[in-house]
Amino acid sequence: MISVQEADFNLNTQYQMLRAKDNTDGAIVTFIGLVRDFNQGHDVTGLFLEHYPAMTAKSLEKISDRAKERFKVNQLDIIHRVGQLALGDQIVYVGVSSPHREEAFACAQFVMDYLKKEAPFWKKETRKKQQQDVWIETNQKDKEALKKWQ
Amino acid sequence: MISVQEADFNLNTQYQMLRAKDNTDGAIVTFIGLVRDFNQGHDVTGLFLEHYPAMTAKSLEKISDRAKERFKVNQLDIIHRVGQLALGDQIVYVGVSSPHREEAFACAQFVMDYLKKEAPFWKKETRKKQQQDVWIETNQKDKEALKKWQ
Amino acid sequence: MIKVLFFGRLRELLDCSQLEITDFEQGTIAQLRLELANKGTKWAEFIAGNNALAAINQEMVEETSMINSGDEVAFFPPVTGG
Amino acid sequence: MIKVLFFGRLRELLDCSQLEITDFEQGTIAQLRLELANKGTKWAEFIAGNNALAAINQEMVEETSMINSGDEVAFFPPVTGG
Repeated sequence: MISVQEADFNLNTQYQMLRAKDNTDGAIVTFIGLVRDFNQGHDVTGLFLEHYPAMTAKSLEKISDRAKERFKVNQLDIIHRVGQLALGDQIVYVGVSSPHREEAFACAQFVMDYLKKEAPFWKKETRKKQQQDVWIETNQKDKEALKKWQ
Repeated sequence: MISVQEADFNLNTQYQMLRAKDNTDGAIVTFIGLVRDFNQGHDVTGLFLEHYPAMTAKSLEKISDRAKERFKVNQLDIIHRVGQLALGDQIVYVGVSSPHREEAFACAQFVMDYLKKEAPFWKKETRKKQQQDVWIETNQKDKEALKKWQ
Repeated sequence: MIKVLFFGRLRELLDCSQLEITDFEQGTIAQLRLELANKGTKWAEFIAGNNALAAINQEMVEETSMINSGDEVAFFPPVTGG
Repeated sequence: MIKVLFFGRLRELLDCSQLEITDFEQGTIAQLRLELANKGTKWAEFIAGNNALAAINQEMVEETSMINSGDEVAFFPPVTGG
């Protein structure tokens, strides 16, 4: 399941979907990304998530397909939110079920690493004084994260 | 938070505890281990989890301390169940919050790898015919999983 | 005719979210960058740079990828979702 | 006096979950294994082997670790939790 949405999501609902009575499931890994305070002391109020609507779901599906080809997983779900978010809000969810924990962990990390490199979302930090809104820069770690999969 | 208990746990409750309004939290990783069917076709009904009561919490605390020393995480919670469990039941929970996803993923994996090597729990697969109950063997992958942390 | 979209910081810098090039027949991403660079100083500065990634029909592409009439091309900064 | 505990498959194989050795003063885990091996065939077979891990006072230990009077020693198979 892949979804790009403005609405919030609920981990419990997602988890119930993952625990779909497959007796070969031994491991479930979930990742949730939250809006955090990137620049302390700048009166950060939250983030605006811009995206490229025609491309986002397509891009996440491609990442999901590659992940499922590479790792032995039973289910893989991805949700990414767009629009205005406040500090502490949920941004992204990745949920994986698999017979083995190694595959579940690796699959969730693989999805996040590629999402951070390829999925067309852009974060703008919103501040109390509107004119100071600042686009978040890519960080070097995210650029290098893909190396481990190559 | 570390707990060894017979009672089931609830991911949603745990997640709410992890999202404790720390604005530096950017990533939450949860791992849940489930009772899976190890030996298909043997009328597996579940698992009995034996443990060494005086040692289990102590052992998990040691693993948790080592993990917190090594990874920059804000919170780390571990729950491990004992006693009789049915197919599909939850066995173990690891929840991590951290500013960065790499640290959150690594910390959860580190805890699971050491738990599988050091924490005094033993699984016995229970079958329909009581006399056929079978102790689960350690697998080679779990023995080798620690290498990546050394 | 091709449609060209801009996103994120790039959209703001160029003050343009979308434009159409009616007389575009066929060419590479690199060629389209050169053509867009003629639109002014900011265009020359921001479109030519390595920091504008490119997609054709919603797929990330290389500099040598061919654009055909009818395609939707997009330029955008390195992504920062997740 | 020391207390010795057995867990999991080992407890079942030895048909013993706990015993006390009253005249034990001091010695290594390896020495205790030898002493227990004298209790019979099964003991010789299962306690001597590498597949019985050892703990002293709830901490995993090595073969050369010293046991002192009053300690709680445990032997058990490789763990399989998680």
